[in-house]
Amino acid sequence: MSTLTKKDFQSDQEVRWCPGCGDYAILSSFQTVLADLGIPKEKFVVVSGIGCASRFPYYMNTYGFHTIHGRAPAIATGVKLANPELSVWVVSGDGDALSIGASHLLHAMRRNIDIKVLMFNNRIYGLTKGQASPTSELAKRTKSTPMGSTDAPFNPMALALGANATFVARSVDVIGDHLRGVLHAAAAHRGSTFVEIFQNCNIFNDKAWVSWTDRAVRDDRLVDLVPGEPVVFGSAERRRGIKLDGLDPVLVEFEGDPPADILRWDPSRPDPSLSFLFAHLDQHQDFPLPIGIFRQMGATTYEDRVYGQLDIARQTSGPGDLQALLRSGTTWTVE
Amino acid sequence: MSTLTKKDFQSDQEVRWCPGCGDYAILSSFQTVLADLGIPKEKFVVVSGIGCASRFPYYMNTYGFHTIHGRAPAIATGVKLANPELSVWVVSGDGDALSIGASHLLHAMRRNIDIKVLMFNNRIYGLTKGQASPTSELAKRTKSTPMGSTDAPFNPMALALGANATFVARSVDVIGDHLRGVLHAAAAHRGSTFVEIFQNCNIFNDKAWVSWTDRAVRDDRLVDLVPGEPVVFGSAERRRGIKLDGLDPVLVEFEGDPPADILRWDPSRPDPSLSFLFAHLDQHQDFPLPIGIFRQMGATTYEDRVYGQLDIARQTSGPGDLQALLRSGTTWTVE
Amino acid sequence: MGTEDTSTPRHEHALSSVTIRFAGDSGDGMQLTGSQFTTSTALAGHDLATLPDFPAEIRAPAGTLPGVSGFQLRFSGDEVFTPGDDPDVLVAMNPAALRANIGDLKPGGLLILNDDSFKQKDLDKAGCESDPREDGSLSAFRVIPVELTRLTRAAVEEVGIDNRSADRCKNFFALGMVYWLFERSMEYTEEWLAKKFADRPLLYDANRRALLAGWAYCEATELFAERYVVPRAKVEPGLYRNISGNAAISLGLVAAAHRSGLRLFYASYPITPASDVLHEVAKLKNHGVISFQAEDEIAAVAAALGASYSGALGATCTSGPGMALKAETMGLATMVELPLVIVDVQRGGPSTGLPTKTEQADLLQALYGRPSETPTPVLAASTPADCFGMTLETARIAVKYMTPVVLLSDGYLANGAEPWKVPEVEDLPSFPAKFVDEVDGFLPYARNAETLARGWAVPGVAGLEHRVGGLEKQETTGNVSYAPANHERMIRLREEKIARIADDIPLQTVDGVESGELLVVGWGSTYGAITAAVRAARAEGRAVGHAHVKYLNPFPKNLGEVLSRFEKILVPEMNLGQLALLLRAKFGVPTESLTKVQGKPFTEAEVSGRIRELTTRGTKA
Amino acid sequence: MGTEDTSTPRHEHALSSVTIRFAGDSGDGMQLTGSQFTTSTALAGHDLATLPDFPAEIRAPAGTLPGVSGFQLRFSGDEVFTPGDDPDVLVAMNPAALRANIGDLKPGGLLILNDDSFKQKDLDKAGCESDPREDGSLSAFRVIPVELTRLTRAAVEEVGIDNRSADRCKNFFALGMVYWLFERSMEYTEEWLAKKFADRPLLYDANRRALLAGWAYCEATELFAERYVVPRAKVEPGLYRNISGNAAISLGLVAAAHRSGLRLFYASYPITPASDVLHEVAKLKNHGVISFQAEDEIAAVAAALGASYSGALGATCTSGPGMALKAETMGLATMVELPLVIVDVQRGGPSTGLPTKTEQADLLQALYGRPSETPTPVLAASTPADCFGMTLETARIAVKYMTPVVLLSDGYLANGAEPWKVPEVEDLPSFPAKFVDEVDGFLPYARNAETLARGWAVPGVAGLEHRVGGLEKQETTGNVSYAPANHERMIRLREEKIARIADDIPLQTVDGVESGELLVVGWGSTYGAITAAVRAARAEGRAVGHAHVKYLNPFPKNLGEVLSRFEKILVPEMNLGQLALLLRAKFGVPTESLTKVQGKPFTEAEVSGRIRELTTRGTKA
Ligand SMILES: Cc1ncc(C[n+]2csc(CCOP(=O)(O)OP(=O)(O)O)c2C)c(N)n1
Ligand SMILES: Cc1ncc(C[n+]2csc(CCOP(=O)(O)OP(=O)(O)O)c2C)c(N)n1
Ligand code: SF4
Ligand code: SF4
Ligand SMILES: [Mg+2]
Ligand SMILES: [Mg+2]
Repeated sequence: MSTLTKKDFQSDQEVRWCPGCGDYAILSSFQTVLADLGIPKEKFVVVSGIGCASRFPYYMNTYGFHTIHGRAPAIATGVKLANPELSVWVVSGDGDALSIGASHLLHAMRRNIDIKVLMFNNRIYGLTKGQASPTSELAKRTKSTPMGSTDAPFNPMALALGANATFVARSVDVIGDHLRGVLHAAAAHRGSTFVEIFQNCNIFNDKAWVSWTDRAVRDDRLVDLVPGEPVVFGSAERRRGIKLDGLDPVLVEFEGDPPADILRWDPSRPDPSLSFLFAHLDQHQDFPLPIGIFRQMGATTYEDRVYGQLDIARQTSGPGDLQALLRSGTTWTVE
Repeated sequence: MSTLTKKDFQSDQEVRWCPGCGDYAILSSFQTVLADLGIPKEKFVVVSGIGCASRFPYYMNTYGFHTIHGRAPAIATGVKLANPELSVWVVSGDGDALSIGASHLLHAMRRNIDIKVLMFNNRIYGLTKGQASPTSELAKRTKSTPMGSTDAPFNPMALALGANATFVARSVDVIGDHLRGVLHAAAAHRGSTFVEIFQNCNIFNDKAWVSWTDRAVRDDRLVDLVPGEPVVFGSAERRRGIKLDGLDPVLVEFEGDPPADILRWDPSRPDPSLSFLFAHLDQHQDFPLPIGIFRQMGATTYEDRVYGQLDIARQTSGPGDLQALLRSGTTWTVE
Repeated sequence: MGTEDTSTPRHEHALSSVTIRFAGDSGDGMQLTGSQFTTSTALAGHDLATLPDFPAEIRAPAGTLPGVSGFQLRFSGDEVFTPGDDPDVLVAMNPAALRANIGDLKPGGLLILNDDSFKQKDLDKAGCESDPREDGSLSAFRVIPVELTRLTRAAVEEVGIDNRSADRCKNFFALGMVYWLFERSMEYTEEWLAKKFADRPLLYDANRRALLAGWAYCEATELFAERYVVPRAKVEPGLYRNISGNAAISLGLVAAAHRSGLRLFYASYPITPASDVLHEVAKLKNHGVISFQAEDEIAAVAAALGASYSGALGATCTSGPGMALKAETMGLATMVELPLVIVDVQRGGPSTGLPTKTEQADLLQALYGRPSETPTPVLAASTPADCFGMTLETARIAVKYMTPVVLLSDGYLANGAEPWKVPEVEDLPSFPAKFVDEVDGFLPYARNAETLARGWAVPGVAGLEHRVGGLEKQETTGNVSYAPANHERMIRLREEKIARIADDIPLQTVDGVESGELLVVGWGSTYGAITAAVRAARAEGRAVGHAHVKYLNPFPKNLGEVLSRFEKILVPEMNLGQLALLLRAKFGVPTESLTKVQGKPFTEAEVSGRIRELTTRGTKA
Repeated sequence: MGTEDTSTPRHEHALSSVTIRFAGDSGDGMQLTGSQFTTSTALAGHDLATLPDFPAEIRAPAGTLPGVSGFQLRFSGDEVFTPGDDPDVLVAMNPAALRANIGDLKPGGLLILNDDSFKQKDLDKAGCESDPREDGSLSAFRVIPVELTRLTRAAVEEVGIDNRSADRCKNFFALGMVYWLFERSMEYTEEWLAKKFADRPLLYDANRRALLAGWAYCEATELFAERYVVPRAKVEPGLYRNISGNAAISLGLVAAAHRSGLRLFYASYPITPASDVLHEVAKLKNHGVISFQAEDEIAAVAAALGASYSGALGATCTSGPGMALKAETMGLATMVELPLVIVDVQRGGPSTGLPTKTEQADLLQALYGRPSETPTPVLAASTPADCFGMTLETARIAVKYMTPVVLLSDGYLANGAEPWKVPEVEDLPSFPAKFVDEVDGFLPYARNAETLARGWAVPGVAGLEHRVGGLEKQETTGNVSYAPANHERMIRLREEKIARIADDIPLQTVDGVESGELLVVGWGSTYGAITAAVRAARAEGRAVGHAHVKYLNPFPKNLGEVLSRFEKILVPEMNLGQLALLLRAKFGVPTESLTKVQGKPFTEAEVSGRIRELTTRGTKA
């Protein structure tokens, strides 16, 4: 199985996103990572909702289920529970995951079922040609908001943390190394996994992320949260780290090795508050936007609890005997 | 209008909760508070979903709309948007608000529409006679979970904060003074308002909260978050306060006036992280469960933004002229 | 025929059938009393049918009309088809219970009253203007006032519990009286009490004493002039138990899993009157059953479909409002062609309606409540026990034809119970699921030539990786296709697949005459009332038949022919005429509707009355 | 009659009607080209109908079949009912466009090709095995190959833009050619370019040059042997504009707000092909319109209902999958009796189906897709412009009868356009909403004796405080009631309220003969094809009538009588026979169905063919 390559994960269907769409890069990184995992191809199931992002399963040469708008986390829950051996991935858009599907997503997260939700966030409804999504900025003009959006957007990281997801991370379509790293970590996690991926929709919301992700600014405007590493960023000329003063983040410039008071990133705390704080980091003036692993906490999975009960039931009551079940309760015999 | 009394808010319908149900106390406190607000009775609308809690509107002599399961926040959004003069309250249960209705609740919160959601949390489905709810504890045995619940519960405060609700608070059915105080603050807030009220269902989940709320333990096991006040609790014999060491809460015992390093509660920070941290306070060993006002932050409301656009549109394009509208676009005349 | 022989004077011993109703406050334990009496009656060898009637409120104020809870039971030495129209015996624990139920008691019927509960405040709570015991309003009945409260307290005095606990035993005192009246053995109830109160010996003692005291009181006081003797039913030999519709569905689902070799994945969101299915299934984890309480009905059906995709038997159960929410996912199931069992336990609507009451008004929703052409088999159970077999049948069709299938039950079947001859497992239908295992030439939408079902290829098998989804599928390959001709072909293929199921279900049978003046066509829980009414009409020599349609889509192949053999067609339904609409549309036959939408089942008399209007009395057939 | 007179040789000038189709890659701007030609044609005084045909993908790979985008237009001096079956003229920008459309071009039809796009790689992308220009497959047509790319580049050379931008102008070159061919004025397009590219003068210049060059090229080269002259239509005098179905719905909603004196509260969740209604309404905030993009379809209809409760005109619009999600809330609206407008722009299903294609298969869902008895008026628009009036009518019924009302449109109407005589506001129906203002004796469920509508009491009025909800209501008081008889009464009252609307809608009219051999019964967007076919059949002397049913529930009072006047009934539908089912069920008449479920509208020929099979040719009536 270690012989799988990216190519093995490419289906025979022509990929039909707009030329230049960020989805291509994500697909490519995803295929690369899957080939690396040492998991047989037939164990993967990719479940999606509806949207441009959700066409994803058609292009993966794995088992795939393109379902209906917003319901992928619920369907994936059934897929996983019925066969916990499978590696179940959900691919969703910002509208699919956070608008019509918000409830299913958050319930999957709180249960800590091991499904890995990748949300491609282009801050727009792509497939329906350009309406505001729940991550569109306030005052954004779209087809449905010609005078600017009046809806304050969700913070996807904060939302997932509020639901107690045990793995929460963020990456970027065009930063391939980083994305593959995050996907690897997501694959390794056991439990509810939410990954937001900044994705460019060059047709309806072009350059939504460039002010953070463009090569020219990236080093200064993004900070990568790496478990066990100090929280540092900045171009080689101007290295900075982040420490905390109470709940207030403080920037520290440094040269050479990062000073000791810089926060060493620990996403594994049972209390998600530190992660939550970093989900709001960019609310603080001059602070970069974090990407990387916000939270990564071990906990019993939902499916383990569910199957654990099946085992106990079998141990205490014996394997289900249908005839005995039918005859259970008060019975009488007519001769 | 200042002459309204609690009695004015009592409808002629017989109240039909089980004798001893915590809903009675909440109804009574709510009626008292409404009479105090100086708002004419006819301006109140109480919208509810389905559940025991949701029978609430029938007992209020205001406008009332008992809707369908989980949809009250969405319906209330329409009620409020169509007439922002109204004081719109949503009464919901833990199942209604956080299970089937989670998405609508969270979207109302993120938009910052001024509807006030009161969620009566009895950690059970009351009306359907005793199934697990999304706030039921792990391993809880209910009708639907005879071997114990396998679902990790939501933390309602964390969830609301994750959605950026601008007013988030918690109170208890049987602590009338406190509840009325919180309801007053909720009424005064402009924007999305979420109040969790611990409520006892003496039939299907009796004493769910007593280990925190019982008179005998209350002082030691609850801490009231009061804006501008130090975070202190404990019986007269053993007064304690909470300070922060980084993100770790620390207990400080004291006599007399609280020492200066005890946290002075500020729920008004735009960054909700401090509130979020307190939403997880009881995860830390030996810490009390917070009630009171977790968050109270001023921000432009959704309805103000929506009506603001109507005004601007009218200013820039003139009041809508139907005949002109029908004739707009490219036209030609046939003679 | 289960009705009392009207020529026999009412005070005599021998009755062919008795209907008894227990009525009291929700706190009085009437459902328990009723179910105890039911089991004891079944154990005594009678056929029976029951009808519980809960208040809609969780706990309405004690002593008021909305708080009244009732349980009706009919038993007989003959076959029993309904829980009876009007009771012969009414036990009323308080004035509210009396007021709510007295209108139904048969003239000359026996009325047992708790004499201690007629204080002025009790009468006020019940909204009685005068004391019914004194105002002459009960003169048509044989009234037996019993100081239930005082006598029960006396009976349990020695146990040393407080009055409140003592008063909670008075239903067992009343039950003891009724056991005496019908010469029932109390053994079962004694055993039940022993088990129930195993760790609360005081309560066991008190309740048992109350029970025995009730019996002894009758024995000692000659309160009743006589006891009633109802002959044992002549039923097929075998092992029997009582079963409610909801319990039967739960067993049916687990049985379907055993008989198909699949894991049952049951996903549901609680809703009255379907919740008990979840409660029952959740207890059966040793059968490898996964029961998943979803966050809502959409997630429930979605998870069930996901589980079917993974190779389990996905099933969900709900009531009308929940059905509405499942529509979109059912459409997806139609498109991806995976098995899915959807049970709708219908209740009074529209909207929240009368949530604890029964109705049959979701038939058209089950058939047409989805966008576009989404052909879906629809089945309906006729009696509580029939829910078992029909659930199995629902699952069989779902698995064999790779399709969602709807089973309709209703609140009446859900909570009603009847004796059920426990089947032998080997006699149950067997439909082992076959997963695709042939990698060579695998095509996701290749079909079985006979059933038109596509193959079920389950994740985990190397070489069968494929994609399904809600976009139109290319025939055979299952790839996405927007081609117009392919769409038309697929639309017709899906339609044809469901239509062909008609070849695989029983022909429509007719009870009564095979042709003649009137065919009464029913479906679902009207079975009992129609059967009783049609048999009565036959006894009067009327040329009446009864076709009870258990397969609503597709209809049995011969249904059109059956309809054509009768001059008139009467369709009794607890809706405004939904099956009638379908019969006219599909068979072009005129129909008469008998509709009742009151949250209550038809009485036999209502059906009989209409049959009499539409037929002539002839010679006994 | 809009068809070309077939006795006239094809190369002649005078045509009564022309159908032209522009086809190219999605990136080629065919929709724009089509709509420019449409407006210029309308301005030239022709009647017309259009049919855009988008690819399902956002951007399929350039040059491939799935990427082909088309726009068809028919115009005539007579009334135009359909955008034409087979085009007389086809403009094909690349081999894929040619391949996808050539099958439809009429024999002898004119084919304009971009000769520069037939390189080997273009042929490969389109999957052509040989070059169609050379393999003889185009021999039946008059092929006009034009080096569009080269000529366009040359035309815009002076502007000094890069080749890529130059190539983007080639649709305007082609448009210029077509304008020459039909002697259209280019004035409108020139003005449009000026406006569109006001701040991009280079692009304005380039596109305008391409346009004029296309014209000049034809003028200079004698490429075409002749030009086509189609007479102006003899249409009613007045002010006209083109309007698509979705735009008409938007205007209808805003007009309804004006004519009822209510604020329009429009809540919606984007879905193809309904989203444009949201886009249009959102632009009209100066009319006091609130447009709310909800988190899903459930929230959309829920917010709309909440707004109606507050005294606004609550409206929502969606397509099939979204309709499914609105069912439960529509049931609540029925119970609380508040006005609610629900528009379903139907698309190809089931499930995600063919989301950009048209279909008419949600009729039964609209009628029955809710639990229990939930009678709901259902209306359907027949043409793009008709969407305006029918939207107004939907709102009128909703407000007057305090009920949810469904309006059915479809993808064909949504995107198709036709000239519309702009109405005078004072001629529009006026239905000022009346809120309850009388506090004395106010009862929330007291009814208007004639309409049976309850009063609309809106929050904010002192003394009218009251509660509504989804539980069954007591008659008049609106209090919660579980009483069986009350439930039955309310069920029948709600039914009767909707049934009475039949007294308040137009009688069914018949086009063609008033009685005779065949009645073609249609609904919705089949209007054009049926009208054209029936008129053709009348011209052949066949005794055919056409009843187009715009009110599907309740039906017009005389519909049964109309049906009875004909020997046969033919029901063409883009589904498997849903209206036919209703007609059989409600009127007991046999029906013939003509069904087509291909995501495409009927052609006139398909309907004509079936009419011919079912009728005899007689004397011209
Ligand atoms: C029930 C339902 N409602 C609406 C739609 C229409 N719809 C399809 S995709 C989509 C949103 C797409 O946005 P997003 O999830 O952000 O994905 P993207 O296309 O941007 O990748 C919508 C509204 C649908 N298919 N089904
Ligand atoms: C669509 C739908 N699904 C399910 C139900 C059944 N139902 C009614 S209330 C309820 C949950 C009640 O729990 P909660 O919201 O906690 O309120 P409580 O009764 O505890 O106050 C459920 C599942 C319903 N009425 N409608
Ligand atoms: S519309 Fe946007 S998101 Fe969709 S495929 Fe095109 S570029 Fe990508
Ligand atoms: S069931 Fe519980 S929540 Fe409901 S009314 Fe009774 S005590 Fe209150
Ligand atoms: Mg998106
Ligand atoms: Mg609850």
